[in-house]
Amino acid sequence: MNGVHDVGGMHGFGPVDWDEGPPSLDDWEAAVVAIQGATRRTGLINIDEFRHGIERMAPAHYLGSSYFEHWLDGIARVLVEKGAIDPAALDARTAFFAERPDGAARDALAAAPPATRPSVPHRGYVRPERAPPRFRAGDAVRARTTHPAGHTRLPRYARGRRGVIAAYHGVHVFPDTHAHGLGEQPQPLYSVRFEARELWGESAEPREAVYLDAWEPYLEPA
Amino acid sequence: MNGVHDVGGMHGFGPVDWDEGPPSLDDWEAAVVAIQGATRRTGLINIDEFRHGIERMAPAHYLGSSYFEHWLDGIARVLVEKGAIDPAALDARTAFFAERPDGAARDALAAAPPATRPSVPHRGYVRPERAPPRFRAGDAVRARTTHPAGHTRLPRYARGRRGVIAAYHGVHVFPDTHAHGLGEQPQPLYSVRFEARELWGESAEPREAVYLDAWEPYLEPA
Amino acid sequence: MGKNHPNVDSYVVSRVRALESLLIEKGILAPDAVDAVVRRYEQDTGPLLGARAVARAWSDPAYRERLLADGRAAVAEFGGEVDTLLVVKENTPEVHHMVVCTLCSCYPWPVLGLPPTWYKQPAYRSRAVIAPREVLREFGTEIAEQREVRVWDSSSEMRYMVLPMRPPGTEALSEEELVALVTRDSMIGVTEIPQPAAVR
Amino acid sequence: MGKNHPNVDSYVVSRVRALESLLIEKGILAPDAVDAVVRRYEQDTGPLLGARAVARAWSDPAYRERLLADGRAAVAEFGGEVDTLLVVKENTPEVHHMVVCTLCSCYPWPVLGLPPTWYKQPAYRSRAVIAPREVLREFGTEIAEQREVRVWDSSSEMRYMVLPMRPPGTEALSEEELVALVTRDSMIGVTEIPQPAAVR
Repeated sequence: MNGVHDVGGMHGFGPVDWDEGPPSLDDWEAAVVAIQGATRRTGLINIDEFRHGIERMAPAHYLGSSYFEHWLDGIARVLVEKGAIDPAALDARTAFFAERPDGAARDALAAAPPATRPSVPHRGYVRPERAPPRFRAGDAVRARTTHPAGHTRLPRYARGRRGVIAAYHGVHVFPDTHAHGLGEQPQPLYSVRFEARELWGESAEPREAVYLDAWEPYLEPA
Repeated sequence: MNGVHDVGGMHGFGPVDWDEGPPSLDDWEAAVVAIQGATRRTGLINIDEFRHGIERMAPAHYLGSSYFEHWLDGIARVLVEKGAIDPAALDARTAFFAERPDGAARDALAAAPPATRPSVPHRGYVRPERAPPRFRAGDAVRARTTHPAGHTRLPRYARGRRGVIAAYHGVHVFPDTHAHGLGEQPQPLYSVRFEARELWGESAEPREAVYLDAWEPYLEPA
Repeated sequence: MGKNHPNVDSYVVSRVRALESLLIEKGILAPDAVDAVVRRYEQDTGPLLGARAVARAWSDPAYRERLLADGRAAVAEFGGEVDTLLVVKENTPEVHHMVVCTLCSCYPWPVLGLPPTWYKQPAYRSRAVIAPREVLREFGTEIAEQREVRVWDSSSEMRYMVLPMRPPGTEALSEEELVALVTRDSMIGVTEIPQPAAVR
Repeated sequence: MGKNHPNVDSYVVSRVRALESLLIEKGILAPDAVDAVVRRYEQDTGPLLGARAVARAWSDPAYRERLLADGRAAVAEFGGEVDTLLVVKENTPEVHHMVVCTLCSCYPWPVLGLPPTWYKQPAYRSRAVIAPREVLREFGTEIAEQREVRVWDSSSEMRYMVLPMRPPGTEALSEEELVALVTRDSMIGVTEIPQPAAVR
């Protein structure tokens, strides 16, 4: 989707707010990281569903909130969509903790929690090669002009632009289907080099290239 | 600039929030409209400076605020930049009215206001043709691939895309310079037809075309 | 109020007053300018001028030609003050026109009055160019598949207005009666004008 | 706290607790999972694994080759748990590499620890691909005009890390001393590693 998350090449966000200090997690952020891990571990939400959950945040909310708020919002959206949690129960329990700012999660539990579900083994994202890849290093390609309403990992700035295959990385799970319950449909993945001049025209900086990982359906011969 | 205002072709803003009722202005909105008119009437802020003032709003603020808040924010930004108002005075007076929610503007005036400045005659945006236009109706063109950090009226969705000149509209003030104190530098203006398929690829709806008004420097022969 | 006027932060109202008073003090803003805006848009608001031009164009082929050739001059025949160039696009059984401004919210204020809130919001501005038929359906407007949709993105200082198709069964109506049929949304191009119930 | 942790709305904190308790109740979240995250990232945080790999690559040409050929396997030699594919790009006098994720904020957590806040914000994500030299200058990094800048936009499940250039004058340092020189930002590619003061 051409969402507000697709910020590559935008202006207007100001200078980088560089902070040299080591990052750390607030308690609520650590909880969000743990929740994300649990939804992945149990196979409830895959990585692409998770990302697409975030992408569908209200745009003003996305830009006005912090990174782990994105995670929270995206995870809750997908859990509700999958029927894994009841939105009314989530709201009611949010109100419960709003009354108890120092409360811990266990304070809301009526009984001892059940045994935790076993982990689903993580298979990674590389799959067997079933056919030779269409492109080889050095091939000229063009990123397709496509503006799907659903999840994609082809950023807008590259669409319709010519590049060169820099490397072939084997066959990888395809985010555009994996995010939508349409299966892994693994596709050859390439590293594609785009000259900055091709992407940004006369606005490009000198001697710059952008490398993007692109699945085969994102590309056509140029 | 590739700003958050350039929303053509984006997803994620939800359905159109159609409201059949006739629009009206709240008091503060009417004041913003009057202020905008006054800054234009007196030649303080031209239309392109005004637009670029809005485009430079913080992106989260832009998406999280209403239309006339955009105007207010953009006008105040440009007035401060031009030295027409003192930002400290604006802040102080904002505090003054925060204490007086029902106050009127005249409550802050120590003395009778001066006579209002005369209007600068409005010359419109069409200028004499000094040379024949480069393109004629029917010519195939391509919108340039350009990503200027400053003001432009060439939306991102059209950049690098092929179209056909539908009409020539004479020579018009050029926003890309006019917004930046670089003068009117009038340029031939064309109506350009882009097939939806060219803009959106396989995501296009059938039998659709977008017409864009494009100044000659936005275009190259295709 | 209603959804046109979400609860605005009191900071915004204070800041407007502050700017207003500073500009009055400097002789930039006339002290009665705000009242004049309220008068103009509270009383003269709405798409009357546009509706008059449409009804005349339906009734008078010579006027229709003038309107399509130079919208500003043709609308000025009604005595309205039109300070922008106006391009009028005529809907036909083959082509449906629709107006948007993706980069800001350019709108033909002099002929249509205050823009509706939805016209200024990103939902309309973003989707009108990529999914116009889908947007039209949200307005209850179904454009036949073989009819072309042309979307006019108002990127210059020219403004756009749609001349909608005259509904069937209105041959006997007077020009004044036709004016009453013409809606703002039909001149933006997001709706068509239905056959009036009275003549069905 | 500091600017890594803007004052978050109390609603957010309540909602996290709510989700946490619901997921514990359903057996999805282990009751001790949050503590485990805190332990891992409060204690093991930081770019140590990445820094070890860099220092080893500087010291051991065979390791350098393994690291560039298969980052995950090479880093795993240090016993770290690396659950992503890792592509390592080597800076040279001709080429400077820099990593970004424009679409979200993909980052090599297993080798660099928690991502810095700026890496996740639109200011960095938007400009790294269109104006990388300008961004680098904001980090105090000036890349010579004749040196190419390559920006790696992490759009797949492979993660990227930069192998920075070994600073001059460090020939006598032990591998452990070299590890201490390697900064997180140099492995993201927004800075280079200066010659250490002690050897100047």
